Amino acid sequence: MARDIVAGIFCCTGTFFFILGTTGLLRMPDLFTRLHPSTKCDTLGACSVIVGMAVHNGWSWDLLKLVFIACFLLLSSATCGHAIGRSALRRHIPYWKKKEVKEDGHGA
Amino acid sequence: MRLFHNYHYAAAMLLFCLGLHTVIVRRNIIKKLIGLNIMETSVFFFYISLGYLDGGIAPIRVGGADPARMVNPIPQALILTGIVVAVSVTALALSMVILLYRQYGTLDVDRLMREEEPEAVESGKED
Amino acid sequence: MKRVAALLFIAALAVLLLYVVSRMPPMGDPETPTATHVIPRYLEKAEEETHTVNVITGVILNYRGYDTMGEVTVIFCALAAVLAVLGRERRGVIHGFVDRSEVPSSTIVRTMVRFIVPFIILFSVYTILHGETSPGGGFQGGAIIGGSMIIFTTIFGLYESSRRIPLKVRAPLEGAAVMGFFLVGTLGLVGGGNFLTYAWPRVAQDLHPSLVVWLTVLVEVGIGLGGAMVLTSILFAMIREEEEIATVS
Amino acid sequence: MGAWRHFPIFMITVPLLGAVLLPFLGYAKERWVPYVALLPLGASTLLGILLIGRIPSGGYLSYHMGGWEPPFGIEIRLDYVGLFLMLVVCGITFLALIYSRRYIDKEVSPGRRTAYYVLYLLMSGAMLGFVATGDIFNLFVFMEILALSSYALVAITGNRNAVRAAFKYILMGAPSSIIVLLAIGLLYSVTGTLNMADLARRIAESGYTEVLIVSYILLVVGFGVKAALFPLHMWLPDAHSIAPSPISALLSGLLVEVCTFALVRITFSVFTLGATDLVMGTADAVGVAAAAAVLYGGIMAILQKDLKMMIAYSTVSHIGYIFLGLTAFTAEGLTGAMYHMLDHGLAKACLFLCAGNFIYMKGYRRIEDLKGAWSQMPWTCFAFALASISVIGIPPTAGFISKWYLILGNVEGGKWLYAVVLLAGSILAAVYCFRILYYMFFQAGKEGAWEESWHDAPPAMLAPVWVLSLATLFFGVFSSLLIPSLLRAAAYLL
Repeated sequence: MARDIVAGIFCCTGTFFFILGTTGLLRMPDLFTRLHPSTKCDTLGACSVIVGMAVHNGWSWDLLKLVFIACFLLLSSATCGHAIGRSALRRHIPYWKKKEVKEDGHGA
Repeated sequence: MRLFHNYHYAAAMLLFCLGLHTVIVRRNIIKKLIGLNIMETSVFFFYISLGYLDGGIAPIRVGGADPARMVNPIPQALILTGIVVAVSVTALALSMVILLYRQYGTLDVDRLMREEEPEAVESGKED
Repeated sequence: MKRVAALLFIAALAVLLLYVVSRMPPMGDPETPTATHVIPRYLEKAEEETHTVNVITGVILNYRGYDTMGEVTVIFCALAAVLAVLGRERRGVIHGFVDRSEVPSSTIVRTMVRFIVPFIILFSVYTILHGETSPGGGFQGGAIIGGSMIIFTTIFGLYESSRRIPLKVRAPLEGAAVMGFFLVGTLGLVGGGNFLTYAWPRVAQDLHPSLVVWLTVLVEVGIGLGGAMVLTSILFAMIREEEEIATVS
Repeated sequence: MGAWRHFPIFMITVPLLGAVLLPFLGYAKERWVPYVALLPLGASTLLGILLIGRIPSGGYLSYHMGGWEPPFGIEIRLDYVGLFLMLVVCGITFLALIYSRRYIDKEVSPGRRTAYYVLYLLMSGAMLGFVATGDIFNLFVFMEILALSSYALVAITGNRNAVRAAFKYILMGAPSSIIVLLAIGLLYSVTGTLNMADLARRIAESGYTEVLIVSYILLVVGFGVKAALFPLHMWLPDAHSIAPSPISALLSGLLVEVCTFALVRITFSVFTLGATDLVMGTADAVGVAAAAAVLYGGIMAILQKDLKMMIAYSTVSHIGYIFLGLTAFTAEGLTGAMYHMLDHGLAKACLFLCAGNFIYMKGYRRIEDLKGAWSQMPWTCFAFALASISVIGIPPTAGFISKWYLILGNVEGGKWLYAVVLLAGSILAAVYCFRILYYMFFQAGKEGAWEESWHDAPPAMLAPVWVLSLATLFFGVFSSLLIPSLLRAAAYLL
């Protein structure tokens, strides 16, 4: 019972981060700021859900699979974010400035 | 109300209409292709939902699984074909987009189709 | 005006389709026509008739094998079509260099890709070979290999990846899937059955199950290899054009 | 239980296997590819001819793929009408392939020639499989091979107009495929089967009429795009006129017919027993569209300046003819539609190949440039005249027979208006065909446009053209060879 509650809390946290990440992706003004929430989505969100599932399952072979999934997820997500950010930086994709938005009159 | 019970199908149909709308209205050819893929995905979703069974299990006969509880395997087998077809059509369409962009320098479908329309006879004569 | 007309048309279509949905058999009900007509036989007899534990694989390769043969032909046709549109790379000509993009990818990315790609390929081999006992199969495995090639090519460039899978390896394997099907189909004929019969009627009974499983695996491997090579070739054809754009403009 | 039982499947798979093996030859000896590509099609034709007389009269040949009986496995179901169409497909693809070699060498760059032959064989095999299959999802699969190869073949020259026409074709064709897939899903959801014969049985006892209605309408729309029925024909003129001529001949002479035939099978052998009112209602709507197509296609063809464009619009008109025969719902109308598929296939293929001859020899595409063509290319001009006569429907040719039956069928079905429309379509056809013939034979060309001495296209390009045009004459004179059996088959379908 207690295990279910803990698993539920982890899963809810993960879902919360997913919602947050998606909102950020839609609402943030430029590439770099969008990159920030979307990578959080993968790392924090997905890993929390995986931890939740691990707690739910207890000790079994599935735990090993979950650990592997989490490892690959962390590695690939971080690398992806790094690659996108770096190439955007090198290509001189313009930063967002607060002033421009005020002139336009609307955000995103 | 059957419509709310069949909400999977309803969602698939709405997605289908959304995709068709994108294909018809958008002027960017890449976006048209995205609309095409949305249509395809909606149909795949529809098929897979057809195979759904309340409390069903995967149709893999391991450890004395009960055949009566297994979900319908046919839509899944069909959709594998559907996905392959969708991928093939998308690949061909994208390679044509590459060529079109190289030759016309635009992705706007209106400009693409309008350009040189009256001279089509003349320009055809050269080659 | 055109937009409004399109919107009205789509709205009418949506209403029509939703009306149809409301008239369709209830979802998930075990009494619907789909769940009662052909399926019970598949679910009950697939294991003894096709010797595959995964009923879906049994349906794909055995009951509806002809469909899958058509599907394999579709992939092959897609490759031929893409090459007809974009042209194929020539033998002995190197297209593109190590890294043509303005931003060479960083060490982190390179190391990570080097680390992860072998795992992906391992996973795809597992997916292909275990198609008849667990979820998976030739197409899925082939697509995974194709995906790993996309990752590898975006990071290391066309030169590196086409050195690893050169044209003379890819070209003969592209038709592997269709040829595998044709081979198995004709073997069925030789054994006295119809085209695409796996369980040959004339072969001794005790040899049967293992032979059928072997033929299934043969077809799966053919599909996997063929699919992977076709996807890789399509990718190369597209990327090559991309690089030509880069040099022209 | 002889070996001929397996002939239908080999008719389909041999061209497909040939397509897969052809690239190997392309690497080793590229010069041989055009000749070797003839082998699989020749084999298919031979197998098809050997099958004549094997099929029980009024019945069908059923081949169970993998030995699984029909509702469980896939069935190939071949009756005489199907075999007839398969033989037409084999014959025309074979002739157009003979024609291709010289023409393709001129128009397609060397790197793409092998791909051309591969796609050509895939397209022929797909058409054969499409006609023969008895499973509705298998129909979709073969339709996709057909569609993919035809998209690519339209674009194969790689020039900007060709790619644009092919892209237009994709933008119409791909959504129509998805619509067909959705319709098949709807059918499956209320019947639980994919086999056509089984579907007909299950539809008859199914209570879900609304779903069946909508799926039928979706199928008509989906196949209507592929068959270029009037309001959905926008892709056809561009694609058919810009593609290389042998491909135009295939697209116009076969692909459109084959897609119409799929609709025939769906209407008459799937939806026969259930939801009849609605099928009739939809057929009325289709009839109106078809009548509009006959007139619109004819008028647009008169207005064209480009020869191939004119022939393409004439195709739009003739698709209307075929559909008017189907919607009459009488044995005569159906027979007329079937016979029109044959003679339209032969005549249109012939016209496009003739246009190809003009393009190959002189590079002329405009109708005005044909003035005085007789002085240099008499053989091509005569073949063109013969095929035009068949298109108009003047007595000794097959076109007359089919139009006769079409009009007879519509009159018998009480559709007088459509009979008048068919006659009007023939008059329009006479206008656009005789104009060209007048230019060719009775007008002097511009100075230096044509050589004075006879200098016609090479024999390898003339022979297919002449075989096709003589075939229209043959099937016109000896129509009694086919008409009785077609009438019987049509009565059986109804």
